[in-house]
Amino acid sequence: MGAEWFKDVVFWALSVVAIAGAVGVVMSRDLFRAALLLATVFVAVGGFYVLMNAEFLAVVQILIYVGAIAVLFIFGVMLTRDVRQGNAPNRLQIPAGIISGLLLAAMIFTAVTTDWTTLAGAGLEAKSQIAQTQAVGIVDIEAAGRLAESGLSEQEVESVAGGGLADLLVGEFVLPFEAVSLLLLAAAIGGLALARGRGR
Amino acid sequence: MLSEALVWAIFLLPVASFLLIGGVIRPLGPSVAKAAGYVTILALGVGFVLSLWLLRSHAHGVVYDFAPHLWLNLAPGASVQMGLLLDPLTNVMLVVVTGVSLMVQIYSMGYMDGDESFARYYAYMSLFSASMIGLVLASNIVQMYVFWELVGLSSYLLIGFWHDRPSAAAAAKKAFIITRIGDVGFLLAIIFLFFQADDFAAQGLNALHIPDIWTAAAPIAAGGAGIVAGGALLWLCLGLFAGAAGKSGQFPLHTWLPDAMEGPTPVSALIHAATMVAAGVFLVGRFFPVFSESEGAMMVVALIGAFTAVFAATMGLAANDIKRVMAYSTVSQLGYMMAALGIGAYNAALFHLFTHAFFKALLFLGAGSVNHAAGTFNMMYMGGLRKAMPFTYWLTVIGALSLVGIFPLAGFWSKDEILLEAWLGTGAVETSVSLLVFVLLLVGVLLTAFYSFRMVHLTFHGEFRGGGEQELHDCEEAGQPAPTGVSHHVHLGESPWWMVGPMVFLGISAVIAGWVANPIGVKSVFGLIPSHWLTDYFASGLHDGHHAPPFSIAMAVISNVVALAGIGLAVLTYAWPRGFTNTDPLTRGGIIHAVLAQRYYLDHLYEGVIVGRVFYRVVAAVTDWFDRNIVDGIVGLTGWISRNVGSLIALAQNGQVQTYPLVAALGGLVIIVLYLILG
Amino acid sequence: MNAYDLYLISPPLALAALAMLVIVVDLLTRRTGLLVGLSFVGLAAPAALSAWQVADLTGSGASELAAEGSVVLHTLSIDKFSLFFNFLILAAVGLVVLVSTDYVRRMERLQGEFFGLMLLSATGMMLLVSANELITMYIALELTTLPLAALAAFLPNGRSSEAGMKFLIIGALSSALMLYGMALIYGFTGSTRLDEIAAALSAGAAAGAFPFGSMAILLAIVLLLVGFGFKMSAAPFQMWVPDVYEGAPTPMVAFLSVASKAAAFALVLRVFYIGFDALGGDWWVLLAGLAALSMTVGNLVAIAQRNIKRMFGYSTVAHAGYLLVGVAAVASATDSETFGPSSVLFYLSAYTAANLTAFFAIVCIGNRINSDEIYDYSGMVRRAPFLAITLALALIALIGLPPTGLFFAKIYVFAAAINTGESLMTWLVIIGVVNSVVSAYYYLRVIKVMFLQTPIHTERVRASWPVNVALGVATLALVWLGVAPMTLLGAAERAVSVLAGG
Amino acid sequence: MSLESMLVVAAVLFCVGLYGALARRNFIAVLMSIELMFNGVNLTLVAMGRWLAPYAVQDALSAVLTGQVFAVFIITVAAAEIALGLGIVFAMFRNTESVDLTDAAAMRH
Amino acid sequence: MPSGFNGLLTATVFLPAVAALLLATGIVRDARSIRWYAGIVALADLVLSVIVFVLFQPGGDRFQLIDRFDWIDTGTVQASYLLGVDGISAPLVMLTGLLGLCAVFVSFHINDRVKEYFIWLFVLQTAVMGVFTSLDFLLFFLFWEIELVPMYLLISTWGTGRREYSAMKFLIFTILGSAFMLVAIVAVFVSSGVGSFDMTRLLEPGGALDASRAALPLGVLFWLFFIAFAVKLPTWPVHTWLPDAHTDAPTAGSVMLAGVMLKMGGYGLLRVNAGMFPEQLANFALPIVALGVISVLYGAVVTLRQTDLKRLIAYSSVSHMGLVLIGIGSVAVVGGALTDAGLTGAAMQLFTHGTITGLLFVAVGILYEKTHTRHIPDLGGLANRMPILAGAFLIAGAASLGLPAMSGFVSELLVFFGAFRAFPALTILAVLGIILAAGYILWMIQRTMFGPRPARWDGLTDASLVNTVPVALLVISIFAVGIYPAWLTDVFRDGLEPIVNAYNLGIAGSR
Repeated sequence: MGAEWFKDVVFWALSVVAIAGAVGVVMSRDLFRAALLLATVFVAVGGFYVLMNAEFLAVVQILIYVGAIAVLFIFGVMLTRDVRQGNAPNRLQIPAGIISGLLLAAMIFTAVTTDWTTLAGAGLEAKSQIAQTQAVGIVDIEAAGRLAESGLSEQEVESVAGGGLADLLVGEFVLPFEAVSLLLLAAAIGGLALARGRGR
Repeated sequence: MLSEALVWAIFLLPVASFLLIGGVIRPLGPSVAKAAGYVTILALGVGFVLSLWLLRSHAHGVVYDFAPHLWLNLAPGASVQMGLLLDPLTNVMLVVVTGVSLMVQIYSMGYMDGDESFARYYAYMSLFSASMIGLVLASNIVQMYVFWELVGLSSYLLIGFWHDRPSAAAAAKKAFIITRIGDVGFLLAIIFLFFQADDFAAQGLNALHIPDIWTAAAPIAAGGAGIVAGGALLWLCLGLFAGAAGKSGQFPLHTWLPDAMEGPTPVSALIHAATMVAAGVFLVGRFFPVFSESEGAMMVVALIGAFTAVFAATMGLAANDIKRVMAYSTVSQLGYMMAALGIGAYNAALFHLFTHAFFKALLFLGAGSVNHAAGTFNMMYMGGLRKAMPFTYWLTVIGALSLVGIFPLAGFWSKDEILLEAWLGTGAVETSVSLLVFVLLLVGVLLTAFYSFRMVHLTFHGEFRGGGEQELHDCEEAGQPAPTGVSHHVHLGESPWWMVGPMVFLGISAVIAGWVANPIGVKSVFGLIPSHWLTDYFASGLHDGHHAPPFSIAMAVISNVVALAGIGLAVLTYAWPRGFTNTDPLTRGGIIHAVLAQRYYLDHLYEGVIVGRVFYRVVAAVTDWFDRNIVDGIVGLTGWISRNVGSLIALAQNGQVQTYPLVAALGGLVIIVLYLILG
Repeated sequence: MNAYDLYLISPPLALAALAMLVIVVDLLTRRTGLLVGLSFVGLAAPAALSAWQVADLTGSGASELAAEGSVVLHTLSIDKFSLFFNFLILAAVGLVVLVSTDYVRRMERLQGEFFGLMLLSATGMMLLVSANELITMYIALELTTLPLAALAAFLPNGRSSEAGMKFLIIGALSSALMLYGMALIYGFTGSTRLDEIAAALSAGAAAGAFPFGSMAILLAIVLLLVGFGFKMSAAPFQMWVPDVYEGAPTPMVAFLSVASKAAAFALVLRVFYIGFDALGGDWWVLLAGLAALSMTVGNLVAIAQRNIKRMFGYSTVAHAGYLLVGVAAVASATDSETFGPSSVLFYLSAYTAANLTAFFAIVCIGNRINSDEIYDYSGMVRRAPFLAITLALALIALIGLPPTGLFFAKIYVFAAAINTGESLMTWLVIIGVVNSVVSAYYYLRVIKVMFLQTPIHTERVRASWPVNVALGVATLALVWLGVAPMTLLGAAERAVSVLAGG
Repeated sequence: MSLESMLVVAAVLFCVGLYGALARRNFIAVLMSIELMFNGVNLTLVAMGRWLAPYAVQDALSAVLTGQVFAVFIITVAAAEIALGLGIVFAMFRNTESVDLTDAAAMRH
Repeated sequence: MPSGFNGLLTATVFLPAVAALLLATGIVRDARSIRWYAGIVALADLVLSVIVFVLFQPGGDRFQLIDRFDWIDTGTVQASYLLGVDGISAPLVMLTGLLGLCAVFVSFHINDRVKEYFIWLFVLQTAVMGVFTSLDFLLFFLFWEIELVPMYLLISTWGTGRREYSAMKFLIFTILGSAFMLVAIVAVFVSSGVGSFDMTRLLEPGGALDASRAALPLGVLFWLFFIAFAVKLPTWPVHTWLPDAHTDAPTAGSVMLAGVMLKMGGYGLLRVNAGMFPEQLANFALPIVALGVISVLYGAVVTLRQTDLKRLIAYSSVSHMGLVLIGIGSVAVVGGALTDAGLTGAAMQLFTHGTITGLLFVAVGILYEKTHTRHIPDLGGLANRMPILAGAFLIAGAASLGLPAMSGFVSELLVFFGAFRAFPALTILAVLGIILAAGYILWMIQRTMFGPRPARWDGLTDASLVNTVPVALLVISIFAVGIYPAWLTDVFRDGLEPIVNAYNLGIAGSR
């Protein structure tokens, strides 16, 4: 992609868009507008994925979220003819705000103070040991350590990412992949049955 | 050697009679009810003969302690055994019990004739006789307690015999409960003995076997075991005495005895004059070897006895019910016996018990006879019965004279001996104490003489004042309920021979019973009765029997003078004013009379204040309130709280879907915070 | 994906296939009986396949099925533990299918969807109990929940849609919170597999000053617990339960109350025993607290209820509390660590029998009298003796009285708790038993109403034979577990050996 | 751009979504808010994977991608959830003529 | 560990249950046949229970007539079906059989749901007998809990007054108590080295739990058990369920409740608290005896205020069961070997109170059947119209206040004997209770049986023949014990001997 500063700028820009959009979604009195803002947030998140070299995911995000979910929402809003009645807040605003704020504080505190690298490293080391004992594969721990010290280049990470995702979905995660299809089926059946109503 | 089987027979015959009447005769109905009387009389007659035979063949100085039969094994050194203990005390008691009982049963054939519960009456009477005989024969203190309580039960049943009368039912209950208060002392004494079982076991003794208790109480120096001594001994004696005081109506547990006159008169004669009430004296006598080791106990017994003798006599002054007068007299005479025991005059006390049984039974039967004619017990409605019922009159006078202690009647001898012993002192208690007892008892003689002849005069002399009929009439006018025993049935005339016969027998006894003892110390009466026979016989039952003092003419004169003074006073008070109608001259005594008539307000204090007001209305009511509202209230409150806390929590369940995750998230945050704080 | 993988996942696969078959058949025919029969008989396939796997396991003596190169085993663990739950779920769904006969017949339409969704949900549960990887768990959990949410809203009335709405929103929110927790775990350990997570945690746990070694883990555990708490219906995450129970179709509630709960507890056991085992002595205190809260809240609030389904909603919260006592009992310092989890397994089985019995009776009665008010159950013993007696038996079981399985279950759970030797756990047990007493109050009230009050109507309440069969089987199970608990106790102990090994 | 900053942005999205889910009256708005939360989770997952990558090598490659895989699944499930959610919205609207959650409180206490 | 399968106890315990099952299947239908069927079954069970008592040989094995098979054995959980009797339980089994028969006979007038009534009565009997005979804690607890259901239903369905409230109160109290017991049983079970629910192992000499292997401190276990038994006994201040339950229960319910179910509490105290926790009992004897004394006096005082006959008897039961506690407290005796008097007295009190209070309730039941009132001020002067009933009242009353030749005396005496050695002052206080007992008993008899009779009772008839059967049975048993108590005390003593020995060994060991 570009230089680091460019990434930073894009990141901040996307952050502003995403957060502002999110706040708009939950604050807007107009449901229709909220739905559009939601789509904006989805797009911004997609942008984050791109920034993090997860292009495949970004594509999925745009396709499913913006293409399907947001549209579904807009349909829902229109069909229930409740648009103008609006998106009024309930009486729980203050407690909800406090709770969300506290949770946010806890999350940010966690995000900032946790030494993710060290711990993750330890985790990976342990994981590779398991892998060894299970004879699934052999991990060169020393090599991993070296790489960790030197840092992986962008391209390396990118190639790793691009090639593996699909393999994983039909490999290790084939079962959830299949299960998700059942889930979609169930949702479809259920949604249809409920939406269809009394008359057949 | 005596046959154990025959001794058992004395006890078992009335038991059999009870079972026969209760199990066969009574269920068969009223047509055969008479048989109940014959069965009882037969049983007691045989018993009486056997008792006399025992008395005849009982060698002096021998305590027959037949091998007991195990009933309940409790611990080493304490087992409850059913056995027979036959010593002179028992023997004489047997004669008294069976003899008086027999007379009373015969008398009852007439007195109870026509009562719808005739068979029940005899069943109870048999039960009583059996219990009383069992009591005097018991060789084990628990066995004794068993029969002690059964005597109480039969007394309860007999006092409340006419149970449809509320006063009878109440009197029965009162008698039972007040004697039970004393029984607790007895029970505690037994428990205390059991407590010592290990020490008894160490000496190879049984803590509940009466002769062993004697041994245990005697100091080692005197050849005893010395197990119970000092303060423990005192408490043991006081416990036993509490039981005795309850049964024998000693102050302050005397209040039940006058009320007990609600029972049929023969019952009063047998139980509440001659036998059961003497059980208290018997108990102290039975444990005399124990009591005599504790001077403190003896002093208590002596003083309470002497006080009761005077105290009860004063109440007898103001009573109008002839049976109540007798009852107070009984309490008073029992006080004499207790006092005698307390000062160590064991022989004299039991001698008095012996004579008292006869003349007091006689007096009661006389009262019953009077009632039979006059239809009332209230002396204020009697008068002039002398002509109508001469036998009854003369027999009553004999009884009264004997009671007062006029030479040469039975009562004189025994009472005189008590006074003499009190005057001389036996060394069992301080001389000052025995002198105090002497003075009190002498005062008692005066009072006894007065109320006895007040009774004789009010009943038999003067004009007839209308009897039961008049009393009912007066009560109706005054709007009061009629007292029990009052009936329209007034027929002035002598009672049937079923009743008079036993009275004659008792009258003879009341005359000669004193001589039987040969109290003056004549070498031998008709070559049959040795000098001081009875008292020595009693003494021979004790380890260190104390012989009766020689007869003292001076003392006889003093007591007779005092007695005659009392009689004279009575005659002066009641015979002088010719116009005596319905008002007792003594009422002029004002407040003193009121106090006496109200029995020193003790009944009121016990029942009205202590039991009724303090206990029932305060203690019991507060406890009951506490139970309902606090103890159960807490239970209810707990239930209420758990029900309503639930509703309170349910309020948060407001149906708003978003509240639910909100609460959940809050819960999560609380958990985090708790973890961070508590680590 | 090879043949062996297919064998491994054959039970849920068969179940899913059955679900689809039912839906297809529904398109072709209108006959309720056929649908019920098909759904019920079809369950024989997954049951047989599970039994085959059990036989396989028993034959090889291994604790779990394994094979070289199997991809499925990356996300699933087919062991005695999961198979135990397979049978439990199949039994529950089978009986619920049978008992739905009368109920579904009245719906006229959407019958195929009704059974199909239920079977799909059961499929999700089967996956859930064997999942050993976070993503699979999540998917299985959603597969369990979403069909149930649809079912909750199935009735054409406001209450039902409200129930569905609540179930869906709560489910989604709890999923979101749980997912954030999972994300933290993943970030922290670099893996989503339980064994790897456990290894990572044991390697890096001791590090920080925070509880569990790190704020991240603390937050993750709490968020996971919030998510699981919803599924287990443990307080304070329980509040949706009564509303959903009240509004949703009763057979679905019966299914929800036992199978979903069982699956959730299986999940919790697996996650905590295998994944967070290394965290040791900390997390059980949390569970103990939740247990106490659940028991107390559930029982106290249940007292005030007038609607029997709602009452059972709170009752289920209380029972979640008892179950959590067993889960928390893992802190055992002494010999057998299997005591805690195996007690949970046994409790779940007994609870399944009891609650199914109760709900089946309620389904029949409610279906007939069109009311779930306790008051309307007056004199039910005269109108429907069999139903009333079975319901009474179930209620007695729920109090924890003999001769029912829950009697042993409670003893077993409490034994596990006391066995830990922790004084806190003893207190928890005392809270538990006192709560049992409180629960007696409201359970008995129902019995009282049914047996002692005079009926409002005299009309008999009848049910069709499949319903009666289902009810009879459930009751029989209930009593059988009380009289001869041995077989199941043994199975439960064998099943949890997997966890101890993990 | 760093792991921490990315996590913070994700957390903000998540919590804003939570607030919306708790404080909005409209069913559809609540569903939207929940989607925001899912997006926050997804961002977190991907960010974790991205910055964990330096420690993932060779076959431990999956560690990096697991996050993304997870995100894919979450997106899919979210779609299913919305589909069903809208079904329920329609059912509810048909039954009560309202999609207001505050009004939908027939069952309580 | 006892083993074998004799079968007699199983038959005795389960005969009523089987009979109930048969009844439920409807082999007899009309009310009259059901009553006689019930009578025959109860009689058969009484015969069996008497055989149990007779076959029990004092001086033989501690536990006899063993019925055992393994029930649960999974390695970690072991429980067995284990029935057996020792000297403590054999008489109580007989008592249950006796009162079971009486309960059936006083129920002949029941016309409402006769079949169900007898079913529950039989289930109750099986449960109570099961409690007395089971030697496995799990089984014990099982029977203990099963008993609640029939009793609850009997009170709430066939009771009078606030029956539902009372039934619920009874239930909640008892369950609360047994909840504590459950904790204790479980704790004993998980204590290391125990591993099974077998009670006999804990009762063996030296088999008692020691502190080092108990899952909970022994004192805690002791009190947990104690609470359960104290509620059942009942002891002040957890007694308030009793007056309500007694008052509102049907006659048979009261008879069983007072006659045998309270005994379960006393039995538990003897079997578990005294048998398994000797040291703790000796340590905690003072508070226990104090509770006993409070129960005795408090119960008696409150009794005095009662105007409902059944309530009165109920409170007198509180008072009398206090004696059980006092007797058990005698184990704290110091300075000498423990004699078995106190414990024997406590056990005897269980038996005698069962028969006496059973008789009182039978009598009240007959009275109520005739007069439809239990309010004492409404009654009076019934002795002339109902001599049998009056006799029953008198005998039961006399026995209740501890008159000799009747059973109550023996147990009271033994209790006092035993307890005085350990707690003289408290015992004296308790002895005062017998005065109060005389007060309320005589007051009750006076006000109901004696005095003037209100005109409306003029037409009363005496107890019928059917009603006389239980009266006669109980009167005989009261006298049988009262006149020659050794036949019973010897059996009890045989059962208590190991306990006494344990205490004496413990005292010897600690010095």
